[in-house]
Amino acid sequence: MIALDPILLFFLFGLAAGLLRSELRLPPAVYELVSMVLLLAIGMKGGVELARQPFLVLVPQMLAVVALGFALPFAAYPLLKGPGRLPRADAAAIAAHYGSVSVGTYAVAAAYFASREIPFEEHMPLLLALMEVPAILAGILLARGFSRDVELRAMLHEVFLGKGIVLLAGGLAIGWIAGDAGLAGVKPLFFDLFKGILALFLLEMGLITSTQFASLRRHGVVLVLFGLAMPLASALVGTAMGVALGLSPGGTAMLAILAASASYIAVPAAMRISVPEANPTLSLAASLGVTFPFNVLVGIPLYHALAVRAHALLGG
Amino acid sequence: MIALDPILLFFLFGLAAGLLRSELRLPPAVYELVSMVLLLAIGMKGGVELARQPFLVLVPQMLAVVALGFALPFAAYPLLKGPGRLPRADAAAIAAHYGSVSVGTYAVAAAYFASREIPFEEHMPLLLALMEVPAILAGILLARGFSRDVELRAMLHEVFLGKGIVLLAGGLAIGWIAGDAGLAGVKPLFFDLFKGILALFLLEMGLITSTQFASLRRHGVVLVLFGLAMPLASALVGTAMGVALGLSPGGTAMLAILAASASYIAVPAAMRISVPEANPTLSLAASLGVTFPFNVLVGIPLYHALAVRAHALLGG
Amino acid sequence: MIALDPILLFFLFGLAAGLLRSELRLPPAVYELVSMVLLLAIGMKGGVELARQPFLVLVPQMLAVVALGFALPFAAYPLLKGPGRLPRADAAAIAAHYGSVSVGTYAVAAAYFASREIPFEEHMPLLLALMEVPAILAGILLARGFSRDVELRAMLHEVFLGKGIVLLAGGLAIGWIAGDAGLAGVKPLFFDLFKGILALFLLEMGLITSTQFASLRRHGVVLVLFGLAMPLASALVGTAMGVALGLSPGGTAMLAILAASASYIAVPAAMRISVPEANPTLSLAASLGVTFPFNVLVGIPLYHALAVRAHALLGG
Amino acid sequence: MLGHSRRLLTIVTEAALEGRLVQELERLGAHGWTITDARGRGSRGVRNSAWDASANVRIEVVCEPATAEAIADHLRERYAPNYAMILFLSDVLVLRPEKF
Amino acid sequence: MLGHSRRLLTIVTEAALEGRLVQELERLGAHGWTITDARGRGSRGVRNSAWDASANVRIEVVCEPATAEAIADHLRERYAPNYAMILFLSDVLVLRPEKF
Amino acid sequence: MLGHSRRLLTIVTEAALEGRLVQELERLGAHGWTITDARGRGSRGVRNSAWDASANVRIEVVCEPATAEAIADHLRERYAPNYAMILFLSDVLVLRPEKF
Ligand SMILES: Nc1ncnc2c1ncn2[C@@H]1O[C@H](COP(=O)(O)O)[C@@H](O)[C@H]1O
Ligand SMILES: Nc1ncnc2c1ncn2[C@@H]1O[C@H](COP(=O)(O)O)[C@@H](O)[C@H]1O
Ligand SMILES: Nc1ncnc2c1ncn2[C@@H]1O[C@H](COP(=O)(O)O)[C@@H](O)[C@H]1O
Ligand code: NA
Ligand code: NA
Ligand code: NA
Repeated sequence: MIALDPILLFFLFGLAAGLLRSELRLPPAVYELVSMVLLLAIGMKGGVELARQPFLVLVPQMLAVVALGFALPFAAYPLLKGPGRLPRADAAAIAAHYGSVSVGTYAVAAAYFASREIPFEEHMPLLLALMEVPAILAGILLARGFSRDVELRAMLHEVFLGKGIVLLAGGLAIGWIAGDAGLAGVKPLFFDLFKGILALFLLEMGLITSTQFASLRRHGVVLVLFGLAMPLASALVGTAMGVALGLSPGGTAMLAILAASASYIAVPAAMRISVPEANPTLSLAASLGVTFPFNVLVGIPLYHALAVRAHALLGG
Repeated sequence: MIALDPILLFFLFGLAAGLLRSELRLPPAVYELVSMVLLLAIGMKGGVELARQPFLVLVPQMLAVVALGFALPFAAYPLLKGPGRLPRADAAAIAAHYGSVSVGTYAVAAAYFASREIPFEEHMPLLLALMEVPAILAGILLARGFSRDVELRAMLHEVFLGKGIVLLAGGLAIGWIAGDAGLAGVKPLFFDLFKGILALFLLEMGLITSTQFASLRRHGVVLVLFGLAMPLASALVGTAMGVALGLSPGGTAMLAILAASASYIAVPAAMRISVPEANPTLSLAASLGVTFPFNVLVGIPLYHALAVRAHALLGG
Repeated sequence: MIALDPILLFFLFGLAAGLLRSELRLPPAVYELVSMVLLLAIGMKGGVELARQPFLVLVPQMLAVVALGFALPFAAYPLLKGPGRLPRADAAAIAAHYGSVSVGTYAVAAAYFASREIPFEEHMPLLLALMEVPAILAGILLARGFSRDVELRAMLHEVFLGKGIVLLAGGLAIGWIAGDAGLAGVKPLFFDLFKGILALFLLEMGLITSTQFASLRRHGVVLVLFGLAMPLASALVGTAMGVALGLSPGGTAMLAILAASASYIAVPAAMRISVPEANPTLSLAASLGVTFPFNVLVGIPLYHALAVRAHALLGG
Repeated sequence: MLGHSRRLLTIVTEAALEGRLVQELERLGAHGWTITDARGRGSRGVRNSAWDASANVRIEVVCEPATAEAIADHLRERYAPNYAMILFLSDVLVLRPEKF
Repeated sequence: MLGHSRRLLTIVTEAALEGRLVQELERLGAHGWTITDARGRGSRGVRNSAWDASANVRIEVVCEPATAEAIADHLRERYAPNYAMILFLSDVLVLRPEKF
Repeated sequence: MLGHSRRLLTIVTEAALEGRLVQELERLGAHGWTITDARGRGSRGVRNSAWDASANVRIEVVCEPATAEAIADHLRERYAPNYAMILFLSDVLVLRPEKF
C-alpha cells in the first residue's frame, strides 16, 4: 500500500467536503494569494539553482522539454478524435492540457521528494516554466491548422503574460539574481510556509475536483480512460527522456511527473481565448477530475519507482 | 489585578478603533482565511492527541459534554422567558448560543494556558467540536416543540456541514491520521503563526463587538445581566463535571471555559435557518457584546482559579 | 554601483509586469492584509522601543519632526506654484504629500539597514507616525487659507482615523504595553514574515507605479523634476536635523529618509476629502511614479552615505 | 436588433440565505441567476462586516414576468417577514429570449 | 401581485467617498442602500486597483422619486465636479412600498 | 431636475473575457464602464468558484441607444455562441448627458 503524504489529506478533505456539499470554500482572494506564493516560491527555488551552474549545460534539457511539450499533444489528439469520437476543437484543447504541466502536481511531488530525501536536479522549475507554453501552440495548430489566420498578438499576450507564467518567470529571475543568500530574508514566508500554503491550495483543489465529477458522469468513460492512460504513457516517455538526458533517478522521476501532469491554469485560460468553441468542461473534467487526483495520490510514487527501475536497467 | 495577555491588546485595539468609528476593517476574505487557519489548527492539535491514546477512554468525556451542551439551553431558556420576558423564539435562540461554544474563546484560553505553561488534556478540541452541535438541537426543540414538523434535512445539513464544524472536524481527522510527525511540514503555517493569526482574528472581533454595543443600549439590561450571569453559572457546572470526569486542573478549567463560552459562528447561522423569527441581534449582542469580552478579559483566569480551588478541595 | 537589496527585485518585477500589461495583480483583500501587517509590525517594533526608554527624552525629537513635517509643504508649495505653474489646489496637495512620509519607503530602509547591520534609533516608528499628519494640515492651509471655514470635524476624523494612522498608532500602543517579551507569541507572523510580506507589498507597488507612468507622460517634466529634487532637498534638511538632535548616523539617515519620502496612503485620502478640487493624478504620479522608485532604488544608500559624511564632518 | 421584453428581479438579502434561495429559484422556474457580494443598510440595521452573520448578497434573475412574480410572491411570504430582504422588479430587453 | 412604483438611483464613485455619501443619503431621506465594490473607466481614467485611491463603489438606493431627485441633485452639485462619479435613475416596482 | 434618456447595457460573462471585452467596448464607442465580480448559473452550468476558469464578471455600460445596440449585436455574434454570457438592456435617466 502507498503511504499517503499528510499534505494529501488536505486534498481528500476538500474532496469530501465538496462531495458532501458543505459550504466550505476558499475566498477567491485567498486562492489567488496562495497560488501566487506557490508560483513565486517554486520559481525562486529554481532560480537560485540556475545561479549555481553554467547555463549552457542546461540548454539540451531545455530544448528537450520544449520539444516534449510540443509533441505530446500530437500524440494525444488522434486518440481523442479517433477512438474518443470528440469534435476537433475539443480533442485539440484536451490534448493541449496534457502537453503542458500542472504546478500543483509539481509542488506535491517536490514536497514528497523532500520528505523522503530523494535528491533531484533543483533547476526543475525552469523546465516546468518552459513546458507550460509549447503545448498551447500545439493545441492551436491542431484546432486551426496553419491556414486560418489566428489572432497571433492576442494569443501570444494571453500565453506569455498570463498570471501563472509571469509569476513563475518572475520568481526564476528573482532567485537567479538574488541567489541563495539574497533570499534569506524572504525565506520564512516563501519557503518555511511552503507546505502549509500548499495544504490550503490542495484543500481548494479538492473542492474544485469535487465539482468536476458531475461533468465526468455526464461525459462518459472516454475522459476517464484518457485521463488515466495518457499520464501513464507520458510518464514512460518522460522517464526515457530523463535517462537519455543523464538526469539523476530523482530528476528522471520529476520529468516523468511533469510529462504526466496536465495543466489547469495556463492552458484553460489560453484555450478559452484561442479555441473558444472547445467546451472547457471536458478538458477540466479530465485534467482535474481524473488526472490530478490520480497523479498526486498514485502517480508520484509510481513514476518514482519507474525511474529508479529504469536507471537500474539502463543508466547503471 | 489580572495581567492581560498581550494578545488581548489586539481585541481592545479593535474595540477602540470601532468605538471611535475609524475606517479600520478586515476584508471579508482575510477574516475567512484567518478563521479557517484557526479552526484547522485547533482541530489538528486535537487530532494529533487523539492518535496518542486509546479512543475508548474518551467515550465517557464525549458523552458527558454532549449531554452538557444539550442541557445548558434548557437551564437558560426559563430565565430568558420568565424574568427576562423575551418571546419564545428569542429565548430559545439565545439559550442555544450559550449551550454551544466559542472557538475564539477557546483559542485565547489555549494561548493563555500555553504562555503560563498550564498543562491540560490536549484532546480538548474533540470536546469543543462535539459541544458545537447539541445546543442547536436543544434550541430548535425549545422554539418548536416536538410537534411541528421541522425541516429536518435542511437543518441537519446546516448544522453538520456549516463551515465551522467541517473545518474543525477536518482538522481533527487530518491530525489523527497524520500524527505529530506527519504534520511537521505544515507546522510553520498552522502552529508557529497561530498566535499572530489569532491576534488578527481578535482585532476583527473587537471591531465586531463594538458594533454590538448599539443593540445592547437598545435592548436593555436583560441581555447584559444574562450575558454575565450565564457564563458564571455554566463555568461552575463545567468545573464540577471536569472534576467528576477526573480531568486535570487545566482540563477542568478548559471544560469550564467551554461551558461558559457562547457561540457566534455555528449557532447564529443555524438559528437563522431553523428559527428565523428569532431576532439575531439579541443573541449576538449578548454573546459578542457581553459574554465574549467578559470571558476573554476576566473569565479565563477566573475559571482557572476556580478549577484549581475545586481540585484542591475535592480532587485532592 | 549600488548593490540592489533583493527585496527590491520584487518591486522591479511588479514594474516590469505592469509595463508589459500582464494580468498580474494582487487582489484588493490581499493588498489590505499585507499593508495591515506591515503597519502593525512597524508600529509594534517602535512601541517596544518606547517601553525601553524614558519618554521625556524623546519629546524634543517628537516636536522637531512635527515641525519638519509642517514646514516642508511651505517650502514645496512656492516651487510648484511659481516655476511649476500649477494651480493653487494642486500645488498645495502635492506639497502635502511631500511633507508627510511613506511607510513603504521606511519599511524598505529598515530592511536595508537590518541586512547591513546598520544600527539606528529603534523608536523611529514613533517619529514616522507623528510625521504623517502635520503636512496634511499644512496642505489644507495652503489650499484654503485661514479664512474659509474648513469642515474641521470631518477633516480631523479623516486624518486621525484613517486606516494607516490607526494601525500605526495601535501597533505602537500594543508594543509599548506588551513590551518585547509580551510580543514573543506574535513574532513569527509580524516579525519573521516581515520581509516576505514586504516583498509582496513591493510587487504591488511596482504594478501601481507602472500605471502612474502614463500620467507622467501626460503631465510633463514639472512632476519629474520636482519628484527628484524635492526628496534630495528634504534629505539634506533631515540630515541636518538628525545631527542637531544628536541622533546616531543610522538614525540621522532614517530621518533623512523620512523627510525625503512622500506619502501615498494617508495624504491622498485626506486630500480627496479636504481639497477635492486638486487632481489626485498629479500628486500620485509624482509621489509614486518618481519619488518612491527613486528613494528605494537610489535614495536610501545615498542618504545613508550623506548621514555618515555629515557625522564625520560635524558630529565627530 | 429587436429585443424581447423580460423582467429583471433583484433581491438583496442575508448571505446566510444564499444556498437556500438558489434552490428556491431553481424550483420556481428561473433558468439562471447572478450573485454579487454586497453590504448595506435597511430596516434591519447596518449589514456591513467581514462576518457572515452580517453580510448581504445581491441576486439578479432575468425571466418571464410570470416567473418573476411567482418568485417575488413566494419570497415575500416565506422569507421577507423574518429576514433582512428587499425585492424590486424592472423591465429589460434581451436578445436571445430562449435563454430566459 | 401588484407592485408599487419607485425610483432606483445608482451611483458609481470613488471608494474614498463611501462613508461620507452614506451620511448624505441618510440626511436626505433614503431608508436604505446597497453597496458593492466595483472597478471601471470613465472621464477620470481607469479606476482599477488593489488600492483605495483607485477603487470604486457602486451604491443603489430605492426610494420615492422626489427623494431620488433630491439626492441626485445634491450629489451632482456637491461632488460630481471634483470626484469620479456617475449617477443614473430607473423605474422599479416594489412589493412592500412602506419600506422605501 | 430634468434627466436625459440613455440605455444601460448589462453583460454577465466569463472573467477570462474581461480584458478583451474592455477593448471591444472602447473600440465600439463606450465612454465608460463599471465592473463587479460575480458568480451565477446559466445554460453553461454553475460558475461559482475561487478559480478564474469558473468566475464571472458583471459589466455595465451607460450609453446612447445606438452604441448599446452596436455593442450588444457585436457581442452576441462574436462571443455569445462560445462563451457563458448574457446581455440585457434597460432605459435609464442621466443628469450629465455629455458624459455618456
Ligand atoms: N431603500 C433601499 N435601497 C437599496 N437597498 C436597500 C434599501 N433598503 C434595504 N436595502 C438593502 O436590503 C438589505 C435588507 O434590507 P432590510 O430588510 O430593510 O434590512 C439591506 O441591508 C440593504 O442592503
Ligand atoms: N458610461 C459609463 N457606463 C458605466 N459606468 C461608467 C460610465 N462612465 C463612468 N462610469 C463609472 O463611473 C466611474 C466614474 O466615472 P468618471 O467620473 O467619468 O471617471 C468610472 O470609474 C466607472 O466605474
Ligand atoms: N436568467 C438569468 N438571470 C440572471 N443571470 C443569468 C441568467 N442566466 C445566466 N445568467 C448569468 O450569466 C452567466 C452566463 O450564462 P450562460 O451563458 O447561460 O451560462 C451565468 O453564469 C449567470 O451568472
Ligand atoms: Na504533461
Ligand atoms: Na457554552
Ligand atoms: Na517627506
